[in-house]
Amino acid sequence: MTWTWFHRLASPPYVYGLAARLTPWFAWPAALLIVAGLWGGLVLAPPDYQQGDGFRIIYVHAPSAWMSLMVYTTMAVAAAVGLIWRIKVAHAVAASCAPIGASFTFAALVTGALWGEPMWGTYWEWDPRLTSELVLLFLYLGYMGLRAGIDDTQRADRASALLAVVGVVNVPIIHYSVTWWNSLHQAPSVMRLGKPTISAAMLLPLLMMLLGFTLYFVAVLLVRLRSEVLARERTASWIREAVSA
Amino acid sequence: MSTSGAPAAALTSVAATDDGAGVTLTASALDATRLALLRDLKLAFRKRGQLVQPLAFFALVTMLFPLAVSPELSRLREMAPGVIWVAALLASLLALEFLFRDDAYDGTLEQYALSGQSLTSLMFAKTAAHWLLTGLPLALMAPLAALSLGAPSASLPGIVGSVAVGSVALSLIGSIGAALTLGMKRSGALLSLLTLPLSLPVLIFGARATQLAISGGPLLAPLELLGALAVLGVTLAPLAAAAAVRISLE
Amino acid sequence: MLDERLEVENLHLWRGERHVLRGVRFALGGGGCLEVTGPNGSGKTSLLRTLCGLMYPEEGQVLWKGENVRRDLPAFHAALAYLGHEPPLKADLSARENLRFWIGIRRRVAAADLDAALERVGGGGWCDRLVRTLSAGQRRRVALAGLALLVVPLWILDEPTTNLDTEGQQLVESLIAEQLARGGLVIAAVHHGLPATVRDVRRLELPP
Amino acid sequence: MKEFLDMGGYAAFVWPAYLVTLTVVVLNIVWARRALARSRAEARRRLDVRGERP
Repeated sequence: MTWTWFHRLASPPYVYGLAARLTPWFAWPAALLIVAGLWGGLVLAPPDYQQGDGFRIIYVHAPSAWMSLMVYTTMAVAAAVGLIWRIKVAHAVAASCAPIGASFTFAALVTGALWGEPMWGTYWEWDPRLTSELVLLFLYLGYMGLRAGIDDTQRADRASALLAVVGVVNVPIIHYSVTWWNSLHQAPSVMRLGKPTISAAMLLPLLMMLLGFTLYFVAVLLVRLRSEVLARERTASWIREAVSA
Repeated sequence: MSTSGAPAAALTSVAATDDGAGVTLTASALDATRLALLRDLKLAFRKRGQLVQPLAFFALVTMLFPLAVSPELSRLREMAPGVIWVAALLASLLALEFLFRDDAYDGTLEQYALSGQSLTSLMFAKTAAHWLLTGLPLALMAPLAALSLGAPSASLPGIVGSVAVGSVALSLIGSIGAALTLGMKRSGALLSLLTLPLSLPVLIFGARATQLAISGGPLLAPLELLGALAVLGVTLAPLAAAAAVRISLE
Repeated sequence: MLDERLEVENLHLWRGERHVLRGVRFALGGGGCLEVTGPNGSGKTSLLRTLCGLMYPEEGQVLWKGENVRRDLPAFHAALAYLGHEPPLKADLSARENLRFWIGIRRRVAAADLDAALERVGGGGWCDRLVRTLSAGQRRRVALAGLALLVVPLWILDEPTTNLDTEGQQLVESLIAEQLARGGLVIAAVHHGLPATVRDVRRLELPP
Repeated sequence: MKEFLDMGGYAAFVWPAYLVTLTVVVLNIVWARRALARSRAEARRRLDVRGERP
């Protein structure tokens, strides 16, 4: 009995319908939270005592960076589930994650650079976090490249899932090695800022943005998931209803 | 018992029991791994041309730097670790494309997957062959490159050691990428996109060890980290490569 | 317990948008031979590869001795010899070296047995030449020698007579006949049907 | 308002950062919807080919 929800979640028609029904429940709260977070972050929050108004980049940079990691983790977990139990829906989730994650990793890199110029005096700093983020972008690109290179969906699913799992094992090692490397080559000229003291008026919009982006991710994922599920399904019985609607 | 029971039993007994010499007929996993390794080595020596290519590539790349930057030994010495490691990484990558290609074409991989032996240990054998044929020669060649870049002769043992250990990890990581890109027509660029980000830790620790070797510092810490990566690779990479090969055969 | 038996239940396989296998079912006991026929693209090779456990069917299962082969693939593979379209040979090794490695990975084989097998397929004269210098028919014969050396209960053969002359085809017949007489099983995909001398052949015709 | 747009002198960095992120946010929505429309058209085409839709 405990496994019925699991089996239902593995059934494409059920997931297709469920995804369609759930999307607005994530999309609208996400929109509200993001708008409120923007208002709070851009207007209500006071300027940082060190970084002035420049710190406001955090309200887009931190959520993007959070997305890049969270989406990769989601992708790897879904990929592992698909690989182990041969569940098509799980592969569909993993495949849906990649373009979202890649685009937000890109956003995190660009916003990080735009933040770096006024704060460090350079757009690009070989800082462990930015470097890891760059590697993460390559991991996403590799995943998408591998998928694109294999014609057969089933084989593409399994090969890319294996890559995602190998990648997720490596991410901590890469991050550790980059941090280790960075500690050897501390550039003295760059101005290092202490952690800004964050007041509630600063923190609350940030939390709203983080939650808003997460809900937004789920909403976009659900839309993508429907298209990926459709692409993997060949038995016509339920598709006829799905596409005629 | 069905009518065919007797002959069937006879057949099974042939496969399962000892022959006259008192040895089992089935090959042990160790035998299988050894033979797979020997086969790859023998094949590589039949095609010596391919064997030399990564080494020539390595020598060529290290030669480009003095020409592109400056012939000043003091500047080259500073760059030497990076040059040696980037060149070794690319040379190892170059040889990876051929790691499984022929085996996939002629059906050897299929026979490996259907041999009843552990595909993981057969993949280990293939990776070991790759290392013996590229990683080890690269490590032995690294002193030449290092000397030409102004490294002191006292640093050579450290350089050989770091390249030898690091290239083990490179071969293992590469075997996963090579297995994943099996069956693609133009896999070279994708193979580097998959393999290079994962090789980053090896590059970092390896270059650091080489740097310490040149400057005469204690290089045990980065060497140990390289060793840890190699050990982790030995335990996990053949498993992943075997899974990738199975997927490519589906 | 020792009764070798292959049962196939309701196999459905999809490749992309193509429904390749549509409910294939059969059972084959010791000493049984099944020939799989059908036009090009009807899924003969896919069926054989699915039986081997290389491809995963969407539905249905393959049972060996009453157990799903997926439960213990290595044990099933140890009982199985599969010959695909192309003989699994390395062009840069001699016929003898090829056999030594290919068969040696699976079982210990004495040099005398190797010689006997090569002699049997008519390779006495050319077995030390590199495979790249051999003709397609000779390569096929090397693969047959390997098949004979494996001594396993289940043979799965994809077009075993391709490229063979009349004498070579007779060789395939006698090898299959011996395997059946030993109580082994043979499943062969064939274009023109197995020669009439192989008796007791059951036929599975795949629709186009 | 002008003061707000000026962002304490950081306008050249703050606004592009917001612009890039919001572009990514919007593009993801557009891409996802387009992918779904494409998959539905593809599914319809498949049904037509098999003659399962009148």
